Amino acid sequence: MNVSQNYVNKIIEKISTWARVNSPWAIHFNSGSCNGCDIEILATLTPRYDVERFGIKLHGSPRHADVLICTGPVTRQARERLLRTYEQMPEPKFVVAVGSCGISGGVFQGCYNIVGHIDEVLPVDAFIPGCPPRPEAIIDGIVKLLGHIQNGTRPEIMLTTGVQEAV
Amino acid sequence: MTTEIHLQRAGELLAPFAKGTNNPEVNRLDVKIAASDLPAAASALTDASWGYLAAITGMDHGLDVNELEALYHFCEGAAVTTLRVSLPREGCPEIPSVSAQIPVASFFERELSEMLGVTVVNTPDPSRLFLPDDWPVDVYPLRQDFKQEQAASVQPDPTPEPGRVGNKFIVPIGPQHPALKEPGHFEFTVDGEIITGARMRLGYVHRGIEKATEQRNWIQNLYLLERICGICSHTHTSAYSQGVEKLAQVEVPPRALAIRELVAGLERIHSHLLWLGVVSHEAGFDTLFMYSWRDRETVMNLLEELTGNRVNYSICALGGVKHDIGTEQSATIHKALDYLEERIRYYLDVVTSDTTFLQRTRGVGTMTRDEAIHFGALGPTARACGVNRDVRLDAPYGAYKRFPVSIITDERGDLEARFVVRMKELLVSCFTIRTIVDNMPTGEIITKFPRKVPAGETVSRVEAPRGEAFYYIKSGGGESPTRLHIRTPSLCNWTSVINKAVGHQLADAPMLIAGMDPCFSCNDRMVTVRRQADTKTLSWFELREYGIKKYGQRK
Amino acid sequence: MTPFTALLSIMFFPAGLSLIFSGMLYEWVDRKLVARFQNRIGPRWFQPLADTIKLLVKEEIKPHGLNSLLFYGLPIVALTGTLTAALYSPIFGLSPIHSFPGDLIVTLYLLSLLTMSMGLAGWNGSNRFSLIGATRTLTQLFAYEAPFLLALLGPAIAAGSWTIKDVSIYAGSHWMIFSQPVGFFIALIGLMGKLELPPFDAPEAETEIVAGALTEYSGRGLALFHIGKSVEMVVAVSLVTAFYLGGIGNPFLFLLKTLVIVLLMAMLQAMLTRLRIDQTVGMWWRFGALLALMQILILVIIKGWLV
Amino acid sequence: MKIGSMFKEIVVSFFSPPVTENYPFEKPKTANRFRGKLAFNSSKCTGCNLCSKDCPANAIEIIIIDRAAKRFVARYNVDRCIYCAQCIQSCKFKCLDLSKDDWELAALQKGHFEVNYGKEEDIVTLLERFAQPKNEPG
Repeated sequence: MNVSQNYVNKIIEKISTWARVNSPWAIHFNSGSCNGCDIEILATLTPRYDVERFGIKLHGSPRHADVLICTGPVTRQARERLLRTYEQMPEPKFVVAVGSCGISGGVFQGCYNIVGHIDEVLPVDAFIPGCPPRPEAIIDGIVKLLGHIQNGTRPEIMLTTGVQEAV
Repeated sequence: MTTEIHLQRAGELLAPFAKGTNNPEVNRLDVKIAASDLPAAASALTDASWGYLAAITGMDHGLDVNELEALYHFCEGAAVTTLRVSLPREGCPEIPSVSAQIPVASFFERELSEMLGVTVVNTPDPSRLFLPDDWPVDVYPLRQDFKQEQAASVQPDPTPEPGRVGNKFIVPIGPQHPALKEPGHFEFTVDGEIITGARMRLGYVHRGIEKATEQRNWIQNLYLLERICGICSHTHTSAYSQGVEKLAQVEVPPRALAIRELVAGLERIHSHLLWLGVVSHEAGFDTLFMYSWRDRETVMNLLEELTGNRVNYSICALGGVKHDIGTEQSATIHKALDYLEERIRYYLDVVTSDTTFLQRTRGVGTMTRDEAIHFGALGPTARACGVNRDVRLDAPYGAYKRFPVSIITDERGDLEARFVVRMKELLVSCFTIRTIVDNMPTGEIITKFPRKVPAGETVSRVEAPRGEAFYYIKSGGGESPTRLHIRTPSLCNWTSVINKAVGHQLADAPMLIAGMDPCFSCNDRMVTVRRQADTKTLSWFELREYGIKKYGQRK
Repeated sequence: MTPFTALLSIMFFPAGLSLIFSGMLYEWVDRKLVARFQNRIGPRWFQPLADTIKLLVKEEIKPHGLNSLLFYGLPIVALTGTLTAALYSPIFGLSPIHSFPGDLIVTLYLLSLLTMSMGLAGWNGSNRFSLIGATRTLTQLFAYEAPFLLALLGPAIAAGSWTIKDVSIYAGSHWMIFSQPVGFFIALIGLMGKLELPPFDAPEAETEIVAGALTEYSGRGLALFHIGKSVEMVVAVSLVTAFYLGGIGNPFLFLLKTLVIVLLMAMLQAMLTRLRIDQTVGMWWRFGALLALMQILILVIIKGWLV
Repeated sequence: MKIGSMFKEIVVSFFSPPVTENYPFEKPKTANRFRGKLAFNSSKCTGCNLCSKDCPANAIEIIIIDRAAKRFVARYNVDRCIYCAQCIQSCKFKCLDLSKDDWELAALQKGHFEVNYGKEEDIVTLLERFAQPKNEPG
């Protein structure tokens, strides 16, 4: 019985990974960035770069999003909100840190009000250095992340069985 | 009304309170006054409608001198009058509030009190402006004896979950919100759809740049200040380098000044087109957002061609400019400007004739000229209400004397007028860039700049796309500044937006906020989630650990 | 209609799966056209399919403080409402599977069941954005429902019967768009109000109230609402086409006519700014309802005169 | 007051080809002043470290293995660098340059961002030095 059972699982696995790779809905969180990277992220939606051809759509609510695009050297005030936004996102979620100050604090290293870099607060999947990275570099980062999900090098998240019954 | 007459008139107005006056620079007048008669001096200036309060700079002169100093800068045209109030450093220094006469001062006072520990007596809102909630109470970052370890995070009093106050409803528009491309916090108390009260909290983008400038040398500060705001980065570098060059008495070649003005014009085009797109996205007119950002790419290509980067161009260097803009680039500039001018005229027509768009902008957030002056609005937001204040004309700096700019004002004062003012400003910028490129002064583009800047202090004012950016730079003669105070234009426009939001629909709130083109803002909106993994129930704290732990060991 | 073929037609052909896939097709055409109007490439053909599957396999978080029966039940009610409405409407240009006298009113009621369940879904939670989204959804429902119903009543009166099948057969011979142009115009605008497309998308204004009533939904609930919306688009568009653009006939021509309507809607979407909720309601009651009533009046007079 | 003032514009753009660049499949041409990843030429270097003194994000550090034999290794972290080209301006010997085509720097682990420029054997000696107990300041 389990032979056919995990055969069916394999097909479901294939289809769900295909769907995840082809429709990564994104949400953007600015945790203290100078908004140079944010305008480049917004620029990727506009006609010249148009990421909708990859299925990437910017969503307002973390509930609808799979990819958290985060910019800025997490300031102490934004740290709590960044964590909350991350927690609100449903399972298989990914984080992309855009911009040098998101990855290493960039030019703000040593300022008193910043935590430093995003992967100290959240587990980050893709890093896109640049100050700010070009829109094409951001698309290149997301394409690498999608390739990473496609061949599933990242151990599949233990999708909690059944529906989450919150207390 | 030249600067001398302004300064002389200010001297007369402040004569009864003055403890000592001096003129550090040709256009500046310093007046030492006692703390007690500060409100009287401030109202003397405002009643005679002498200029506006540009900024309040707090300074700590150090343990040995045991003196704090608060500088109230008033600007009228090119003249800058500074009221200097010195306070004891120990005990708890007090200063009376001036926000009764000048509403915008309440922001500056909040910054002064949380950064330097000066308690401002009867200020309307003593709560924190920039520092995070978990900042210990009696630690003041801009004092000279501030150590980073003192600022360990303290458990903040739990922020009340904004919900229902009486029968009113609080709608938080939060740090993560599609309307704000930056983290900003607004709490609108809503009665049905009508806004009855508004409160805001900044601080999510506060990185502590003013303190960081004191640990970096003059050259490194250039790049730190450029990243205060990604859209008007050139404003900050040109204001900073202009001030430092004034301190070091270095003569910048005219060609470099002309190139700086040219790049400032290009930055204004890119910033206003970006703003046009963001506001129309918030109004729900996505096509205009897509078109304006598509045409903005022409300016971005031009900026990349001339300076080497689309955003944060770093073309300003101390003593001049890094890249030369010569005749071979002028052809590409002219071609790009032809296309841009035609598109800007088209947007000016769309913004003033599309019925559904006008229903969202005409008559929304209308502000009269006196309200704008009273609330201290700056830049295009103020010029849309008829206030003709523009630093490029009042106090022409750099090459603006040689290539002047004409001022655009509008009488209506509503959101539509702000669109019209910004679009016409772009046409003026295009014209100025063409004149600069056509008769670009000759000469080299950079001069030698000493690594140590002689002691002194100066004020540098520049017209950013959003309004006047005010810099106060003080050098102790070393390799890095002793005090650098920056007042960005958006800080002044908040008061007018918050007071104007009352009475409007909730749907207009994002439009009003974006209407003044905020440079930084934020809030929290999340509902707490307790998730039950298979068997055990996770508490809130465990949930966070569970999340990080599960993904943590993946790497 | 043996029970087996009835089951087959419900599960696969005219209703059920083929309907959901055609809903995805219409949604893709709509997004692609809007993108092309904005001078960009737009999504690939399988985008709605990928979105729906991804949402189905995503984890669904139920926030604290909600009535869980409503939270899980409402998306199912919404989808079943629209699917049953599809049974009585002329999808793919074929005559409706079932019809009984007066099924026009029932279909329109079933179609607005989705909007009502979305309003209730938004109401059932402590999230402020979904509460405001819910109030806006319901206020807009009362605004466009009357004119849209009157606009569809016009052809029904002209055809002299309340069942969709007879009206579509009658419409097959005379094109109502020429005899009642005002009715067609109001039906088109009402369609956009019902589907909450941009000029009327105040209930889910992304930049004001994040995602309106659906802010708290993720995973399966969101997928069901998503499919419900696209199926509602198919049903409503085929209704309007059957009534105004020459009724049912060969499916290919019918598909072309529905795509013309989707093109018109996409053009309006790309051209207009989102109206505030009070402006939409004001516009609907002042212009929409009056024009539709006038149209009905003229029709009744002519009908009375002719007969 | 026109109902659809952008009507002509959207119809024109409906029939004209979209302006979208086909990015991941064709790489765009960047301006020749564009500032991408750093390139270091150790032969001209004298180890004066003026570049790392002026770098606003301390992203570059010149490690001197043997000053006389001109054996230098530049340790450059891509994630800290803000691509401002101040190091190029401060360097009197023109041994640093920002490449104009190398800007696709995204990576999935942070390890990729630590780059050592210099001759092969210098880097080897450098890594050995690090292998010993960490005496040198980080």
